[in-house]
Amino acid sequence: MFDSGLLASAAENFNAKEFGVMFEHILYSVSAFTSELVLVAFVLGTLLLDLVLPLRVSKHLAWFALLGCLAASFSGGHGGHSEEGLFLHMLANDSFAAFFKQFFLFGAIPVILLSYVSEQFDGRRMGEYYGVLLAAILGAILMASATHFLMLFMALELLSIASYILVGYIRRDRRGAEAALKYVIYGSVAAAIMAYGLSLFYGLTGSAQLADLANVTFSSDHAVWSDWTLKTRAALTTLVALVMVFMGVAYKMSTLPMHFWAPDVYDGAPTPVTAFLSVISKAAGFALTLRFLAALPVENLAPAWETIPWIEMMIILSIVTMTFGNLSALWQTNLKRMLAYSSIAHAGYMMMAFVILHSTGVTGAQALGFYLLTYLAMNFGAFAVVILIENRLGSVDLADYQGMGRRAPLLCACMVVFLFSLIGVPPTAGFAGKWYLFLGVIDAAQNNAHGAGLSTWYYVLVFSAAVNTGISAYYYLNVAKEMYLVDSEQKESLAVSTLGKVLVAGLAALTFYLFFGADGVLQNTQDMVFH
Amino acid sequence: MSGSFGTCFNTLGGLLAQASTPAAEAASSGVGLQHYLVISALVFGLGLLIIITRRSTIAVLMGIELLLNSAGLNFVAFAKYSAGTDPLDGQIVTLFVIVIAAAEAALALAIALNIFNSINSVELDDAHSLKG
Amino acid sequence: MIFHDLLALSSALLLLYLGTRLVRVAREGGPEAALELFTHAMRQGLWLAIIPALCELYIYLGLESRIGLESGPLRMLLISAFVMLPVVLIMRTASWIAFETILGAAAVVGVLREFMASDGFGLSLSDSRYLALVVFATIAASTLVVRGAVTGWGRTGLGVLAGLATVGGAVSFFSVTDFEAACFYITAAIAVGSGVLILVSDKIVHMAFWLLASLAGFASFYLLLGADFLGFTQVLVYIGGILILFLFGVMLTQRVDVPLKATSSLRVLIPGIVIGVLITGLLVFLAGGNNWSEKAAKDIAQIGPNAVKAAEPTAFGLGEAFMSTYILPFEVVSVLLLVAMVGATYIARGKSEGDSADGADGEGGVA
Amino acid sequence: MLTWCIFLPLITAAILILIPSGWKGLIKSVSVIGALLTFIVSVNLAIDYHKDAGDIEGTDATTVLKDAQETILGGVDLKVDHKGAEFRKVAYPPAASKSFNPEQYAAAKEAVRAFASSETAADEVEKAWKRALELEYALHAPATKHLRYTELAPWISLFNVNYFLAVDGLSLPLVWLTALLSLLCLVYSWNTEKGTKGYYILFLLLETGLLGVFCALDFFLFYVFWEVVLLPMYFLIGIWGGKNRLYAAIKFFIYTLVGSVVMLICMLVLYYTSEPNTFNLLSLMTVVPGGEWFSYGLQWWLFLGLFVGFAIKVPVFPFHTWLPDAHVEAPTAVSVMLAGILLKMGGYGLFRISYTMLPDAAASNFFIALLAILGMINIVYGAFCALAQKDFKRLVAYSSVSHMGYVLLGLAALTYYGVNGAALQMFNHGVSSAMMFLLVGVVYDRAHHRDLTRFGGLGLQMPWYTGVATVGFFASLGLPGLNGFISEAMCFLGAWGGNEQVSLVASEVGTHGIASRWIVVVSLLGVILTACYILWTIQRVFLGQIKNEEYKKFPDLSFREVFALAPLGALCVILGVWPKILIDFMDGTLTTMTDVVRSVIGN
Repeated sequence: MFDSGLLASAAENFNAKEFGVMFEHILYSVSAFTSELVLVAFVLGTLLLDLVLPLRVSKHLAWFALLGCLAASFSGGHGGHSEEGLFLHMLANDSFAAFFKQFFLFGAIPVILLSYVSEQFDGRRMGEYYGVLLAAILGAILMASATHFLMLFMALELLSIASYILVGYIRRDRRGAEAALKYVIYGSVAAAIMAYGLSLFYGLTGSAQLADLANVTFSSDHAVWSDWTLKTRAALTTLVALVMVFMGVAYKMSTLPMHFWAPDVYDGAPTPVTAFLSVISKAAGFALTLRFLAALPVENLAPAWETIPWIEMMIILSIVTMTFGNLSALWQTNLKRMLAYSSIAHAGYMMMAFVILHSTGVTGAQALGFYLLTYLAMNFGAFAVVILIENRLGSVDLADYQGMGRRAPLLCACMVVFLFSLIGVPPTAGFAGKWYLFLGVIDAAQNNAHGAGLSTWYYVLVFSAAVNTGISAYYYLNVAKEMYLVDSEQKESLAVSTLGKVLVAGLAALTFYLFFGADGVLQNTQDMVFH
Repeated sequence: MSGSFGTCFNTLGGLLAQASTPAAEAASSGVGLQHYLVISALVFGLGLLIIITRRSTIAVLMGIELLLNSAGLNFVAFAKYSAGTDPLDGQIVTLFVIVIAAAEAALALAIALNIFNSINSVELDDAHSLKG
Repeated sequence: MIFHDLLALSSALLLLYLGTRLVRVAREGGPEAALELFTHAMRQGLWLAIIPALCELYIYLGLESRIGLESGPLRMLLISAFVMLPVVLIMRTASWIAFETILGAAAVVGVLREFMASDGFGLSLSDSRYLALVVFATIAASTLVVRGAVTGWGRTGLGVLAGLATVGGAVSFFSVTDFEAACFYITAAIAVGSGVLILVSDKIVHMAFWLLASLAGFASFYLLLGADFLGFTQVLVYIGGILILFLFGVMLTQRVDVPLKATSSLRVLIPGIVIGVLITGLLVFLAGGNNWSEKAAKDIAQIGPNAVKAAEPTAFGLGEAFMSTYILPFEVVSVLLLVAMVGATYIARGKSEGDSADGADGEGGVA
Repeated sequence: MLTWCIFLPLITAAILILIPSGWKGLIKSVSVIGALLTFIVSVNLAIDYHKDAGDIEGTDATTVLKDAQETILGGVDLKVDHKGAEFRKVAYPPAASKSFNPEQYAAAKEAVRAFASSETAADEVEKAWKRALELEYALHAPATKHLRYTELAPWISLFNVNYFLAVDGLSLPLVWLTALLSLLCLVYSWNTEKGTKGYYILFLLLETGLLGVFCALDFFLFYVFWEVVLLPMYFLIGIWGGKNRLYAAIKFFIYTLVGSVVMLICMLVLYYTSEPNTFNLLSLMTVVPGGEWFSYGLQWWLFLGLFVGFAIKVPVFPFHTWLPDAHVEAPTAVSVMLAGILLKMGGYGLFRISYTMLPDAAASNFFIALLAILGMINIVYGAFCALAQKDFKRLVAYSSVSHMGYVLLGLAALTYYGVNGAALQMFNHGVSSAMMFLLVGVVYDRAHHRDLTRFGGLGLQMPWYTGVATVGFFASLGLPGLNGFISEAMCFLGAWGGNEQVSLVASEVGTHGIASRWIVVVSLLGVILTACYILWTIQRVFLGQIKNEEYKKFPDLSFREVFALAPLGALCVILGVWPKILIDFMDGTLTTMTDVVRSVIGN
C-alpha cells in the first residue's frame, strides 16, 4: 500500500532542485522572522509559567511579557529586502512592515504596564491574559506585513480572536461579558463579509496576492469588451469587493460604517483592554488598509479601476467618521464612552492618510505612522489616568472627576497635556500628528497627486477636519473643566502607585517629545515604503 | 412566500442563461463557474438575512458560518475555473477559513455560555446594560 | 503511508469516542457535567499532542524518502527539529482538536483512496468523487425527508419546493444531460433549500439540522470541484466539530422546544430584510452576469486524456503546499488555534481553583 | 536677547514649579522678579532700537540672514568657492527679480546643480540652494530693513522650519506693552489666595506665549506661540473666573481654536504654494506678492481664511460674542491681559501677515470695503452695546469691541495716517483698556458687585481713585491731550483721506466698491456714543451722593493698586502729549508696509 502508483507519480513530478531553492528562501525568511518567533516563544512561556506559578505571583507575569516585547523588539531580523518578500510572498519585508513591527512591540509595553497597574484584574490568574495579549500583538504585526489574502485574513482573525478574549477577560462581569458578546458577533460578521470580498478579488485577479490587485481584469481573449453593460458590471464588482473588504478592516479601525460596536465594547471591556483596542488594534487595521490601498493602481492603469472613485469614497467616509465621532462624544458623561467616540473621530482623521498615499511630500504612510505614534502617547496617557483614578474611585463617570485637580495633581496635570494633545494644540504631539496629515492633504491638493479633479475634495476634507478639531475641543475641555474648574467637597488626595505616576509622567514626556523632537522621528519614517 | 421565491429562481435561471459564455458552453457539462458563484451569492444572502432577522446568538453564528462557507465556495470555484490560478491555492485558503471558523465559533460559543451565566439568556436584545 | 493513516485514524476514533461520551454525559448528568467532562478532556488532551507531532515527522520522512537524501531536505529536517519543531510541537499541544480532525479527514481520504487503488469495487479513480457525492447527497436528502416526516411538512415543504424549483428550473433551462450537472443541481437544491429552511425555522434545533444539510451540500460542491480533501474536511470539521459545538451551545443555553424570538422591532427588521434582499440580488446579479476570466475550456473538461489527472486526490499536493508555500499560515494558524482554545476554556470554565475573584465580582452572576 | 525676553517668564514658571505651593510669598516674589527682569529686557530692546536705525545695509537682520546663507552653503560640497560672485550670480536672480518666474527659477536650479562637485551631490546642493534662496527672498523683503535683534536657527529641517525671531517698529511696542502689563498684573494680583502657584505659573506661561507671538517671524513658530496662549488663558478664566466662568472659558477656547485651525490651513497652503516651500514670513512677503502661482483668487481665499482667524481674536463684529463673556468672567488681571494684549494678536496678525503678505487681496475693493464696514459696525455697534450695559465690566468689554473697530478702519484706509493710526490705536487701547479693567477691578474688590446702577458718589469717598479713573476713562473717550485722541484722530483722518495721499475709501478706486466716506461719517457717530457711555458711567459711579452706607467704608487706592495704575495713567498722558516717541518706532515699518500694499493698487 505504501508505494501506490499514485504517490509514485506524484514523487516523480517533484522537482528536488526547485524544492531546494524554495527551501533556501524559507530559511532566509525564518532568519528575518526572529522577532515573531521570539514573541511566540514568550506567548507559550507565559502560558506555561502560569501553570507552575502560585496565584499571587501570577500578576507579575506582566514583567515577563514586557521582557518578551523588548526581546522581540531587539531581536528584529535583518533589514534586508527580498523581491519575494517573506515565506514566498506571504509577508512583506519592507520598511513599512518594520516600522509597524516596532510600533506594536513598543505599543504593547504601555498596555502591559496599564494592565499591571490596573486593579480590575486583582485576584485573577494573569497567565492567559498576557499570553493572549502577546498573541494579539503578533496578529497586529502580521496584519501590517501581510501581502497574501490568506495571511491577511488570518492575521486579522488572530488579532480579533485574541481581542475577544481580552474583552471578556473578567468573566463574571456582566458588562464585560456583554461587551465580549457584541464584539465577537459583529466582529465575526465583519470578518466573514471581508472573506467574501477577498474571494471576489481572488476571482477578479486570479491571484491571492495583494500585489496583483492592479491586475483586475474581467476578460480573457474571448472578452466582449464592446458590451458596455459588462464593463459597468465589472467595475461594480470591483467596487462591491472593495467595499466588502473595507467593511472588515473598518471594523478594526472603528470607522464608519462599522463603528457601532465601539462605544459599547469600549465601555464594557476592562479599561486596559479598551486602551489596547483604541490604539493597537486600530493601528493594525490602518496599517492593513494602507497596504491594501497602496496596492491599487496609481494612475488607473487597470481598466476596471478607472471607474472606481475610491479616493472620493474615502474622503467622504473620513469626513463622516470624524464628524460622527465628535458630535456623539459631545454628550457623553462616561469617560470611557467619550474616549470611544473620540477614538472614532481620530480614526476619521487618520483616514486622511489614505487619500494621500502617493503624495510627493508627506506620504500617507509617513503621516499615518507618525499620527499613530502621537496617538499612542496621548491616548494611552489618557487611559492611564482613567485607570489610575478608576482604581481608587471604581468609576469612570465624568461627574466623579470633579475637583480631581487638587486630589491628584500630577495625574490631572498630565491629563491636561493629553487632552490638549488630543485636541491638537501645540506644543504637544497631537498637533504634530495633525500637522503632518494636513500638510499631506494640502500638498496633495496643490500638486494634484491623484488627478486634477480632486483638489476641491481635498480642501473640503481638510476644512472639515479643521472644524472638527474645534468641535472636539468642547468635550475634551469638559474633562479638564471637571478636574480643575469645578470644585468638589472631596478634598483628600488620591494614593497613586509610584509606577502609575512614572508611567503617566513618561507618557506626558513622550507627548511633548513627539512635538519638539518630531524632526528626528520623521527622518526615521521618511523612507517608509511598500515593496 | 413561495411565489416570490419562484420568481427569484426564474430570474436566476434567466441570469444563468445570459451568463453562459463560450467557455462554459464549450465544456461538456453545463456546469461552469457562474453556477457556483450564483449559489454562493445566494447562500451569502441567506446568511446575511439570518443574521439580520435572528436575535439569538447561536442563530446569528449559524448565519456567519453560511457567510464563511459561501466565501470558501467562491475560492474553490475560482481556483478551478479562473485563468492563471492553481486549484490548490483556493482550496488551501478555504481549508484555513474552515479552521479559523471553527476557532471563532468555539470562542463565540464560550462567550455566549459565559453571558448565559450572567443574564440567563443568549438573546442579543437582552444584552443591553451598555447604553448611552 | 499506512502508519500515518493508522495514527490519524486512531485520533479520529478517539475524537469520536470523546464526542459520544460527551453527548451521553450531557444527556444523563445535564450540561454542567458535560462541561466538566469537556474541561477534563481538554486537560487530558495534552498527551495526545504527540500524535500530530509524530505525524508531521512522518510526513517529513516520507518526503525525504521520495526525493532521495540530498542536502536540502536533510537540512530541512534538521531545521524542523531544531527551529520549528519545538515551537510547532508546543503549539500543537493546545491545538490538537482541529488538527486531529484535519488529519482524521486525511485518514478517511487515504483509506478510501487505497481502497480504490486496490480496485476493490472496480471503480476508476475519478469515480470516487461521484461516489462520495452520492453518499453525501443521500445523507442530506434523507435528512430532509426524515425531518419532514417527523416534524410535519409545513416549512420543510417550502424548502423542498425551493429545492425542486431550482432543479426544475435548471433542468428546463439547460436540458441537463450529464451526470455531473445532475449532481450539481441536486446539491444546489439541498444547499440553498436548507439555507432557506434555516432562515424560516422557528426552533433553534431545527435550524441546526438544516445547517447540517446545507453544510453537507457544500461538502458535495467541494467534491464536485475536485477538492476531495477539502470536502472531507468540511464534513469532519463542520459537521463533526462546529455543528456539535452548536448543538452543545443550544443544549446548554436554550430550551429547544421554545420558538425563537424574532428581532424585537419591525422598524429594524423590515429595512434589514429589504437591504439583505437587495444585497443578495446584487451579488447574484454580479456573480451570474460577469464575464469572469475563465480557463480555456479544455482545462476544465472532465473527460479526455486529462481526466485522471483532474481527478487526482489533492492530499499530497496540499501536504506539499503546507510544507512549502503555505508554511507560514500553517504555523500561524496553530498559534491562532492555541489562543482560541486557551480563550475558550478560560472563558467557558466555571468557578475553579485559583480564581477566587470570580465569585465576588459577578454582579448578575447566577449561582 | 529676544530669546531671553520670551523665555524668562517660562524659566520663572519652571522655578515656581519647584517651590512648594504653601510658600506663597516666595512664589509671588519670584514671579514678580521674573516679570520685572523681562520688562527690563524689553525696555532695553526699546532703548537700543534706534541705535543703528537708518543704516539699512548694516542692520543685524541682514547680517544674520547672510550668515545663515553662508552656513548652509558652507556645508555643501561645491566645485567652486561658493562665496564667489559667479555662484551668487547664478543662484539668486529669482529672488532679486522680486517676483516668481518659473522659467527663471528652473534655470537657476539647473545652473546651481552644475556647481555640485559630483552627480550625487547635486541633490544636496539643490536642497541647500533652496534654503539659501529662501533666505535671499527674506533679504529682499521690504520689511527686513526694520528688523532688529534677529535670531535664526534651524528647527525642523524636514519642513525647513526655523526658530526665527526679530522685532520691528510694529512688534516692539507690543512686546514692551506685554512685558509692562504682565509686570503690573502680577503685582496687582498679589492678593490672589486661591491656587496661587498655579495662577502665577499660568500667568507667566501666558506671557511667554504672547511675547513669542510678537517676536516670531516663522509662521510655524508664530502658530505655536499663538496656540500656547490658549491653554493658560482657558485655565485662568476657568479657575479664577466668576460665576459663569465655565461657559466663558470654553466659549473663548473654541472660538479661538476654530479661528486658528482655519489659519493653520491657510498657512499650509502658503507653504505648499511657495517655491521653494517656506514658512519664513519674510520670504513669503517677497514670494507671495510677486509669485505667479499666488493668483489673485488664491490670495483672496487665503486672505479670507486668515482674516477669519485674526478677526475672531480682534474680535470683529460677527465673531465678537466670546469677548464680553470672557471679560466679565475673567479675574481683573486676566481681563487686563485679554484686552490689553490678546486682542492685539489679531490686529498684529492682520498687519504682519495678511497685509504684507497678501497685498493683492488686501488692496482689493472687496476686502477694503469689508474691513471698513466691519470696522464701522464694530465701532458703532460696540458703542451702542456699551451704552446698554448695567454691568461695569461688560461695559468696558464692549468698549473694547468698539475701540478695536478703529484699528480695522485705519487699516482699510491704506494711507500712512490710517495705518499708523491703527497701530497706535492698538497700543493705546492696550494701555487705556488695561487701565479701565484695573479700575473696575478696584471697585469690584471693594463692592463685590459691578452693577452700575448701584454705584454713586464714590468720587467723594475715593478721591485718588477718582482722579486716576478720570484719566483712564477720558483716554478711552478720546479726549484731546490723552493718548486715545491721537490714534482715533489719525484713523479718521487716514480714512477720510486727509493725508498727502488720497484715501482709498474715498478715492475713485473706492467708489467702484461699496466703501466711501459715509463709512467714516457713520463711524464718527461712535465717538459721540463713546462720549455718552463714558460720561454717563463717570456720572453714575463717581458723581452724586453715596448710594450705599457701605461705600463709606471703602479705602482709597492701596500701594499695590497705585503701582499698577500709575504707570498706565502716566503713559496715557505722555502719549497724548507727545505721541512722537511711539510713532518714531512705528512710522518706518508701517510706511514700508503701506507702500507695499499701495504699490499693488497702482498696477
